[in-house]
Amino acid sequence: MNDWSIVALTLRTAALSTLLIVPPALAVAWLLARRTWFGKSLVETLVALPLVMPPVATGLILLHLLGRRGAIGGWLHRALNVDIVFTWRAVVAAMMVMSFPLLVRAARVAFEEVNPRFEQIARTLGATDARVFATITLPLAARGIISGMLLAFARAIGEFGATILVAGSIPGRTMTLSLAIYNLVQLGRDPDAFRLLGYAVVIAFAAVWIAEATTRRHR
Amino acid sequence: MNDWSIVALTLRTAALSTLLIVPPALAVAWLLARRTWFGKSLVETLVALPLVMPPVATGLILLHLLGRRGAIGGWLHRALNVDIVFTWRAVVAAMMVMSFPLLVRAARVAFEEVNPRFEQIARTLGATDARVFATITLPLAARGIISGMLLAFARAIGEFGATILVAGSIPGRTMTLSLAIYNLVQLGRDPDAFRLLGYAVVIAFAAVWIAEATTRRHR
Amino acid sequence: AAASLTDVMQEIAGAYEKQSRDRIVFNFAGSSTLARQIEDGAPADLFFSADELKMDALQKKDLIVKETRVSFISNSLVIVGTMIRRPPELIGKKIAMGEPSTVPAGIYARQWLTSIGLWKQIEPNVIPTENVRAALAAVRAGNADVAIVYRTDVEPVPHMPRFMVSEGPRISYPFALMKNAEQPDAARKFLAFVKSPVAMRIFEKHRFIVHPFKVQ
Amino acid sequence: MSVVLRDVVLPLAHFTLEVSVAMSARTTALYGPSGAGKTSVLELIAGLRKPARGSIAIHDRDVTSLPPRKRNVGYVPQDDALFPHLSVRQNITYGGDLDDAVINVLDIAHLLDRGVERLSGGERKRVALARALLSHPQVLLLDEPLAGVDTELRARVLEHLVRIRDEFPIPMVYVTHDLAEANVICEEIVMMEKGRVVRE
Amino acid sequence: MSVVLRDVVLPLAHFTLEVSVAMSARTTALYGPSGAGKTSVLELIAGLRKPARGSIAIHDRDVTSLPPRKRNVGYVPQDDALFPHLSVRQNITYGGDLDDAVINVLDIAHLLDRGVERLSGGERKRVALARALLSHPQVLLLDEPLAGVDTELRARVLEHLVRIRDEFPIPMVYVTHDLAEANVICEEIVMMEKGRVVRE
Ligand SMILES: Nc1ncnc2c1ncn2[C@@H]1O[C@H](COP(=O)(O)OP(=O)(O)OP(=O)(O)O)[C@@H](O)[C@H]1O
Ligand SMILES: Nc1ncnc2c1ncn2[C@@H]1O[C@H](COP(=O)(O)OP(=O)(O)OP(=O)(O)O)[C@@H](O)[C@H]1O
Ligand SMILES: [Mg+2]
Ligand SMILES: [Mg+2]
Repeated sequence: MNDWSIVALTLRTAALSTLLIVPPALAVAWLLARRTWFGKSLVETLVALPLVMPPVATGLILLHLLGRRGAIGGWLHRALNVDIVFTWRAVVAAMMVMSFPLLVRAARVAFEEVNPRFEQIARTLGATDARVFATITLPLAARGIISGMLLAFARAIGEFGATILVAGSIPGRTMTLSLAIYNLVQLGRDPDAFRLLGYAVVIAFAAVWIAEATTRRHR
Repeated sequence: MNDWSIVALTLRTAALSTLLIVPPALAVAWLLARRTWFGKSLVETLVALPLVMPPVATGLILLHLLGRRGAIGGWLHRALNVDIVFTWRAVVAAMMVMSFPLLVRAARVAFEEVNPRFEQIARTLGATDARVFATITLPLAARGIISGMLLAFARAIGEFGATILVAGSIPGRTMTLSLAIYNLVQLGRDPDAFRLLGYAVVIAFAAVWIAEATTRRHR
Repeated sequence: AAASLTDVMQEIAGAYEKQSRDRIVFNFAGSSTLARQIEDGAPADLFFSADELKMDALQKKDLIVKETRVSFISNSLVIVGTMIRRPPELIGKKIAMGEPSTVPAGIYARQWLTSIGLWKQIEPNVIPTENVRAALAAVRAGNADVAIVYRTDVEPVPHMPRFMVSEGPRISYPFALMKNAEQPDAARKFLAFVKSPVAMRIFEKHRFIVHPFKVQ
Repeated sequence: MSVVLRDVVLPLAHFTLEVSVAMSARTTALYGPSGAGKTSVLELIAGLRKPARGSIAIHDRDVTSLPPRKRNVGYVPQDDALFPHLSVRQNITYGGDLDDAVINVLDIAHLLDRGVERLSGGERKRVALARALLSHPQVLLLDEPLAGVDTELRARVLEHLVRIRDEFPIPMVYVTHDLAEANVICEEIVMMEKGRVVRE
Repeated sequence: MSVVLRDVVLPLAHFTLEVSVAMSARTTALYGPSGAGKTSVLELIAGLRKPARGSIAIHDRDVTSLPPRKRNVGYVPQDDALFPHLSVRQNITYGGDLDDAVINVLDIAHLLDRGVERLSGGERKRVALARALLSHPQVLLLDEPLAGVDTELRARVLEHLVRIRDEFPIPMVYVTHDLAEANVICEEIVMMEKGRVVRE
């Protein structure tokens, strides 16, 4: 278990989790921004819960759901013979749940700030709702959405509390940077912990830089 | 230590931390949104760090800084005879650090989305920079900023990892909802944990609802 | 395995993998987290706990193979920070320790202090932390006078004064095979290796107290 | 009957718009003082506002409950509403393909690869006009399309609109403040005031 | 000499604006085809764009390096740029106090408590005009202020502008496409084309 494999695992899982939450988060954000419906505040609270709850609680709930005896995990085990808990899939799942609220909020505000006038005009030009969304709403909200993705990605990298419960801290398989740093701190090996922290900082810097470059292009 | 005192402590510290980060977060966000300067990406990365680092690491760094022998804590202890670590002040400090990045990001995007045209026209009408900011930029960015404050508040409520390090888990003094829930979970007292979780959910719902009502008025 | 066993278990596994084709996969976390995971059906073959109570709980739920349960590694508490010669000197000092109802180190410390009749007097000054490391960090930051931690947690040549708790509770590490182990045979082999003299030396190197007479 | 509004009612800030009008000519000018409700009428036809009551028909098809995209209108709004994130070329081809004739008449060939935030006021108007024309509409709704366009160009664009009018059976509803302009291009003038049609 | 631009240079998309002009009359019309650079000249005077070279003086004071807020101009932009989050009243009092005379002439008394998103095109223009007039400017910069304002109102507003011109020593720079309008109000006409002054 060398440094590089930890960094690679962390990058892979954080990137995957960020990409996986984009479609549902955008859908929820759009519904929150552009539609009024019964129970809207409830759904919003529900989405914000992983932020409000201590990570252990989120982790426990996930463990119940995704474990072999849980509702989702049990089904996956029986039907597809896929295990979640204690695999990298659990890492991704924990990251997804914890960063979901950040992306939803960011995307929601971004959608709200898009002037509906442009969407209307696009419709008079014959565009379907899907085309309006893809060519007008989404690009105009891009800055906020990318910023939200950056937040989500950063949060995924830093995710610890829920991950250690559902994914464990298995070197080479589920031990991300955060978990490894925690372990090193526990053992009193601070210099090693700081070395790994350095990698996290470098990743954060790269992510900030990429987000910056992407939004600049979008202006 | 009854439920109510835990809820009150949590609400007080989370609200205070959210209010305290507003001025510096808005200042940083504005500088990031409206100025180009050397080292901008660096500052942005720095701001995002509490998100990327595992909470233990943030907590340890805070403990170093705020402890009686730390740079900030030492000065406060000598000059004002104020202790931070293991008091409610440490709870607030941990919450502030952990939610700061969320508010900065949200406010930054909000400022960027304000059309500079309106600020220009306000200037031709004789408004000083301060007045332009207060009467044009800020209100036009209000929706995004309030949304960011909601995120920050929710994150403060859920904050656990850094808090337990710098503030300890002292019943009646620093034990917030998150810390109490963690404790109950560790003890295997799940029904009690779920009761406290219920309070957290209610608080989240109220916060979402207030944010909603405030932004509606701002349209 | 318990997080406090990370280094030592990895070294033992390294030694084992040199002589066997089996690969050892660890999951390191707090003992109560691990117990939770096992209760929720997480796949595990062996459990190296830092807490007898957690193992008792699993045994009561019939999740472990009773005959395989062994405890031959133990630890003891030390008080570090300011110089303490006799336990009553703790009164009035700010004491950082693991949370006394959930963290094993804290539970042991509380048991010990209760047994010598000091607990009531010092309880108001206790600063509960999430783990041993945080207690140590609190002392270093100057916000606690002393910390009660495991002897394995402090370097052998510290600049800190220390008081060894000799009459404290028995702090032992129970190991056992899980009932629903997926590879019970390989797991038994590794458990046997952990009980071998080679492993003993590694435990000792990491400052654990070994009771070889308990290994049959 | 190209565009018919029957007993259309729409509450506005100070009065309620109540309009019944049949625009049968190929080109109809909508004329009236500021705040009379001209833009509101266009947006009702385009489907961007929903009437409280009444029905709207385009080419004898009842469109009252059709979404804007199925109404086949080419709408040039008063605030040009160019898509801010698209280039001029992407803006005008949003609803249909490029057509050199339109580009030339509107004199926007040199602007095609520009971002729309770097256009002058008159240039924006012409781009908005091109965008509506290229979407092959069945009815053109022009809300002061030549405000801010200089006299010389205005004459040329008007000429082109007349040609469109004569070559294609696209009826036009043309909002203007300029009676002279209305007379050049329109066969019929509808005058509005405070939400009512006062003269046809 | 009210407004003087000396060797002012500003690179634009297709050409470089190069202007030297002294606007000495109380009212100067800036006239020229779309894209000539008229708006750019106003924004240079207002300080919203910085010239690459040259100097700008208002009332014999060099303002080239002054920020917009110290230039004391009343600018009515082509896109009215009303503050979207403020009511009409808050918009027009942003730079100075209410003045009934201005409100009456522009016929906006009934709009005062409205949000600006619920105004018609012509109403917006008038509000923008009121906002600039109420800020007590030393020079008025009007970018097609009457585009989209109906004929009747236009006559009244023009009349009012003439009165302002006669009563106060506020010089005006008036961008327009309408030569007739220019002749009513302006004593001097500056013609621009492709970034140059072609005739004064
Ligand atoms: N969204 C709205 N809600 C309520 N009232 C509105 C709204 N938009 C405009 N109005 C009001 O409705 C009336 C008609 O507006 P409309 O935009 O149709 O006028 P118009 O004839 O196009 O005027 P102009 O020539 O100035 O553009 C005006 O008095 C205006 O203030
Ligand atoms: N931000 C900009 N950067 C570069 N070029 C610009 C920018 N804004 C406008 N232009 C170009 O500069 C030229 C002059 O623009 P300006 O807005 O001054 O014209 P105008 O005379 O006001 O025209 P109109 O009567 O159409 O409003 C135009 O060709 C325009 O495309
Ligand atoms: Mg209108
Ligand atoms: Mg212009």
